[in-house]
Amino acid sequence: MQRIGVFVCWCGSNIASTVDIDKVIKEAKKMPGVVHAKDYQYMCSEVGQNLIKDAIKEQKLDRVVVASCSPRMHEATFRKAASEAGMNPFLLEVANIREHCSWVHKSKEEGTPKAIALVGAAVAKVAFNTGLISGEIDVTPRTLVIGGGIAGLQAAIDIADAGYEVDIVEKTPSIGGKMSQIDKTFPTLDCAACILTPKMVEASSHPNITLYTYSEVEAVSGYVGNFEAIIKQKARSVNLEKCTGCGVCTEKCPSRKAKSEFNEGLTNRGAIYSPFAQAVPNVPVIDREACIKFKTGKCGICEKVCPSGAIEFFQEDTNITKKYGAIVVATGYDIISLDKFGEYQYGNHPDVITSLEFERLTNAAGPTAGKLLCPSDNRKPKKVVFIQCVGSRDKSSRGKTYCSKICCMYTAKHAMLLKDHYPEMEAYVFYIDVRTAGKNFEEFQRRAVEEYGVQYIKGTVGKIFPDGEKLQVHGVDALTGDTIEIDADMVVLAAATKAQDDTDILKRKLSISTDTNNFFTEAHAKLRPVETHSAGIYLAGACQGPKDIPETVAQASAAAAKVIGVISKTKLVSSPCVSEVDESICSGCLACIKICPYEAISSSTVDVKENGKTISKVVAKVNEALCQGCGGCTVACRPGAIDLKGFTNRQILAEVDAICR
Amino acid sequence: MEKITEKIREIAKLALENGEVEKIIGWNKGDTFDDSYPVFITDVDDADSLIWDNFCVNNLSKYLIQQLKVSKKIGVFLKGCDSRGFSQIVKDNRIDRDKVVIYGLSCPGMIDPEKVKKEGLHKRLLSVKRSGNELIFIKKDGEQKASAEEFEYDKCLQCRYPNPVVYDQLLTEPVDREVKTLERFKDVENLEALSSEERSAYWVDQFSKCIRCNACRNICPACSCEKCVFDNEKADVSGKAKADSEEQFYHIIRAYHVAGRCVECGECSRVCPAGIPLHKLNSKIIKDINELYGDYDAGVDPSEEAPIGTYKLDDSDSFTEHGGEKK
Amino acid sequence: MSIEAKEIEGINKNKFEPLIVAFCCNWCSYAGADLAGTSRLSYPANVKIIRVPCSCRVSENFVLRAFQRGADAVVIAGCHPGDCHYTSGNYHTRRRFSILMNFLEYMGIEKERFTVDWISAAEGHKFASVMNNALEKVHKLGPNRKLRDDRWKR
Amino acid sequence: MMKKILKNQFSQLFSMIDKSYELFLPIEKEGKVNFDLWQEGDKVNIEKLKTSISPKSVIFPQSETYLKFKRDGKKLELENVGGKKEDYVLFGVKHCDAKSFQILDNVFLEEPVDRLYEERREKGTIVSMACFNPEETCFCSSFGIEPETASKEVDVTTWDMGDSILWNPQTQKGEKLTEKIKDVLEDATEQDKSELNALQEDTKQKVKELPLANIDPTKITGELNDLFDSKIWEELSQRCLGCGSCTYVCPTCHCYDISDFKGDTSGERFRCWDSCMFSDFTLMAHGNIRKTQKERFRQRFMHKLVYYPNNHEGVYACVGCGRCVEKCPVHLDIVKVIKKLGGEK
Repeated sequence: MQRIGVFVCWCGSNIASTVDIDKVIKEAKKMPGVVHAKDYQYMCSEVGQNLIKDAIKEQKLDRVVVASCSPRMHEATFRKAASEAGMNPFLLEVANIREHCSWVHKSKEEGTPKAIALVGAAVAKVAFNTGLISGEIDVTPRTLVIGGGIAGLQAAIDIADAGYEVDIVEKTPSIGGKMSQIDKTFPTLDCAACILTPKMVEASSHPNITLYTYSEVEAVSGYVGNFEAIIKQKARSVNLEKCTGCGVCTEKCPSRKAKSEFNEGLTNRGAIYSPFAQAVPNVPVIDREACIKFKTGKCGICEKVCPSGAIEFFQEDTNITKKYGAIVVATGYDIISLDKFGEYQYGNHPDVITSLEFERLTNAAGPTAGKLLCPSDNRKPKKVVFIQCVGSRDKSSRGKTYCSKICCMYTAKHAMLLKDHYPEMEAYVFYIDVRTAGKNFEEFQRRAVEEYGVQYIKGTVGKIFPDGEKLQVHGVDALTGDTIEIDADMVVLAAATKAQDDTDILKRKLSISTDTNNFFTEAHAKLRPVETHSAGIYLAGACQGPKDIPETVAQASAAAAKVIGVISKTKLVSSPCVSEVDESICSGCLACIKICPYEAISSSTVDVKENGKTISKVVAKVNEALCQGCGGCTVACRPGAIDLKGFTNRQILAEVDAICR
Repeated sequence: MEKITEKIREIAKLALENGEVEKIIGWNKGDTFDDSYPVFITDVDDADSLIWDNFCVNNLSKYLIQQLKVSKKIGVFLKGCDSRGFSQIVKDNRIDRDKVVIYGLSCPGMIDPEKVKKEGLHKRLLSVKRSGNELIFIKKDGEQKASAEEFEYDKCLQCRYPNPVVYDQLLTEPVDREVKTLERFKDVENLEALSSEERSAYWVDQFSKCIRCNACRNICPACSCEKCVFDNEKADVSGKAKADSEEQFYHIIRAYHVAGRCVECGECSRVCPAGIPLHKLNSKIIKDINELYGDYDAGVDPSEEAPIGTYKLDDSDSFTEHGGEKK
Repeated sequence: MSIEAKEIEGINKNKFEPLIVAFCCNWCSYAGADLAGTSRLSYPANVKIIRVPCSCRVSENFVLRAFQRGADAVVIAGCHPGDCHYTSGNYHTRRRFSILMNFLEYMGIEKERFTVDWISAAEGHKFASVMNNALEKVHKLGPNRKLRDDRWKR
Repeated sequence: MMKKILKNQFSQLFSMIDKSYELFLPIEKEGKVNFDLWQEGDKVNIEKLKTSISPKSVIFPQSETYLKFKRDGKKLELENVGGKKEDYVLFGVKHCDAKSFQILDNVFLEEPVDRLYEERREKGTIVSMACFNPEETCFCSSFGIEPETASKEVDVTTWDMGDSILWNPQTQKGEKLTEKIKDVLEDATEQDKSELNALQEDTKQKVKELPLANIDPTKITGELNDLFDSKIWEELSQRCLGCGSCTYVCPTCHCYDISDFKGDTSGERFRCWDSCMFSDFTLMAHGNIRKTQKERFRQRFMHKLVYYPNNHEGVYACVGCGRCVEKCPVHLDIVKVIKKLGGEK
């Protein structure tokens, strides 16, 4: 028989006022296994804790129940006290008689019997508790950052500055991400390149940072502290070391059919190309789809003209396997395709463009060297119409229900820049609401209206009719109800942001979750905004939801801080409340494997004696470092071969029985 | 069926002779007309005792779990319903498909001895032959003909898979029989129509007949656990007492454990010595799964994801406003 | 049956003290219950909470056991779908107990005796109202005798 | 002196017995007939030859609580319960089942006497009913049972004559019961007796013609060890599912398990049927002494056909009722064992 001690806390009057403490003590003493019961005003206090410690020693208690506030409040406190008294901390249970009893019930008539029942349940449970020992996990002090945009760069630099190795994996040939395509940034209007390029250079030159551009994460296994990732380096066909980035090859390349991703397809690029002038690394890649050499075997001009013999057609994709202690996901966002928005004529008329294309058209390094010209005939537009919420806040299937968040501000920016460069131009903005929450944002947008005379129209555009070189924009002013017709030269669509299309694939590789809009889900919307549910994997930037640059950078640094918190430890302590398999009962049906969200269960073959013969049988095996202790597998297991330490079937059944007295 | 019997014997001999398999699992004939029982053959000479007749109702696939622990390769004869059981056992990872050679038998429907007895035809009955939809009862004192339909097991009249869904060799012409699928859930709907008091009364009566012999569990191809939770004292749910609550617990949990895995072979009801219509439990769960998560037939397509142990983000449920309605 | 009927008659409503066993997941619903406490929202003392790491830890065995031992209603509460601390646990809960709830109803246990709901850590009010509703329903139905083990004395 | 009761007076008969006894009758529910406590309005079926479960369940219930305990603080109170306090009549027992009672007596009434069983036997008045229509699965004759004659083991033996039954008390208990129901009794005539003789002759013939009539347990001879090591056990047991249907429908199986129902402050100790076919039968701290189904299977039949006869003047622990023949899910029954063990190929 156990020697259980029960300790009832008054919590001042918080508990004592609606629970008859003496009665609880009296009843507790009758409970099976209870040899000692005491009460005190504040169990969590030094004195209270000592009360428990002393009793454990003097009364030779082997199990303890503390009836007090929620275990979410002080379980840790009391378990620590217990272990200081030489008892395994997991032999202590807390009965929640404050939040779940005294605070929700008005009278002692109600509160006392319930408190007794809750104590009874805890006593019944603790009788089946066993001492548990936390495991220790080694930590690899290296971090994998997936995505080389501003979010990834910021996180990487912060971690690297703290003295830890970081690998950045970037899908495209250069780091920089969306921000590199942007011309100016709100609300200060400083040029994106001017603030981004230094960070790109810093990342590439930082002794602790390794760049894997034109690369993708192939597979990830392992768990916090001990991830193992396979990185696929796509064949660049150009030797990173030898190439000097002189750019002759890109000029001489005869193939000009491929659209420039960087310029949003407004211009073409060579088959061998470097995405943009400040690309890091400044080493071109060969787009094998477009390359004549690869398609026909002929050509090979680049190879001839390259002064440093860096062209290597023979290159193949290579896989690199490395260990990491933590992972930052910073894969950014994309914008939705507009082919379902026929009424705006995007794709039918070259002068209907997206905001990102507009960025390129106004960018000095862009196709028009910064001069705003209509793509159709390179004439200077007189009237430009901006349409916001194209697909944002749109309940229909073609759009997104959420607000893309950045459009209001960049549209204001676009309109303002336009009026700034070309005061004679007319700028109209159709909007549903203007949302300018953010430091200096409202002021910024007001300037666009008041100083620059940008005309904001609350309303929607019904249809756009191409009319010679003009675009007839038909809309409605929601305030006056008047229909509005504008003969625009250019229409700029603020297309909704969306999660990257390959989010699903990455999500499965990392076994983390996404929300209904396919953005990655944070562990807690308010209190754990940069963590995922998988320990050691963190989120930065727009891959978690639409964000502007300041927010992205902030979250990136936050993620970095979380990462440093992990990899700065030499060992991690893992919770001992994990599943364990009774191999003698396990049938090896492996139903548990399908349930486990952490891939913590695998199958293993063991030799068992059955009727004298030794036969090998398949059983489930739990990786205690991966298991997070949700217990889903225990229910999936029909014969009850898997049980969850700390919440075993017997413990819970004992609680049920005790409560049903 | 006599022809098939011949075929069965040849195949068994051949497979044993050329060492393709170590063992053959089939059926033998006993003394009484309905006594067709499972047999395990390793010796070529014994192959001639194998038979295929109207009473080969036993599903032989579950024996593979034990037998394959000692044998490397086994040949087995499977009917349509048996083959679904087989696939489920494979899906449950209890046996290795590659260690089994399946000889498929399309099933015209098995004959229910109880129905024969009800008609009093069992007296002095020697054997029952079948030609098409006609049964010939051969008795000590002459023959008697009758329509097969009247004597087939109810479960066979409901059968939707008379032909094996998996096999290495099919020994018969596939049979096609029109199936009254409309009536598939008739029993369930009748019960659903009752008030909860009536339903409760019905099941209390049924379960109180239970003698806890475990025949339903041990015959069930979905009950393939090495050690059942009710034999696992550590699980703390077993109780052998003849008490209503114990029987209810046993049958509810058993039905729930085979949820999404029951292959509708109806053996549980057939073997119950107390005559509890256990299939009505499984049918209900199958009906609900189909309605909530889309039609699913266990043991038909092994690649198909089982409805329990998986989920969809937009699953409907039974407890919220929109509950029950399919999305 | 008849005995059952008599017992129910015998109990006069205000004497009937229902017992409700509530399984709450540690991360959302149990915290929700804590919040209900901190916000001093009252719900009846008939509700007794058992803490589980995740609603997917609740086995059908626990539910039946509660009814066997005299619970008049059982509540399972977990994080809202999509918010599971363990990413997918409550999706399994949703399927498992959709099936079990219908099945128990088929066994003749009134649907009202078995509640599954999603209560976040921020929904103290919802927690209280869910529990109050559960109790209200049970009061309408009277004590549960189905699945009850006569040998168990409450 | 042989009496007779007209069937149209059965209801009076039953309510008459019911006045001074508990009355157990073969009652039909959902097409299954089983012995149960009779209540007005129950559908009594005395034609049915084999009840699904044998009447053993009346004298040896499947589950019986015999000890109750209550804990108050650290005090423990114990109370003996179970057994049988009321007189009862068990009506319509076929001769095979009647014989099975004797076989159980040999086990439970020998020292140490089983209190619970003894009480039930003492309180019970057994009324048998001869059978004139043996079924294809019957082989009681193999154990010297004559289904048509007067069963020796019972208090009253009766015969179903169609619209009446003949009633013949054989013991004091029987006379006592007969006294209580004399109002519905009349004396059997000579004609009744000759009709009875005719039926009996006819039945003898039927029994000879039964498919299993030639089953002969006495062919099981030879050294106990040889029988124990016989290869038939391996061969037969392979297809045994390890369920308990045979043992639970069997009128002579009598193994039971003892366990506690643990309440919180109160609980009870009960015994309930157990089956030597179950993997957890005789499970002990060190494991199970009969690890394989082969060993369990062998145990059951060695017990019925070898051990029991060795201990009880050659009486077999089988009465040839054939329930196992009907109920075994895989047709693995004692008949096949008797043949094989008896040396039949």
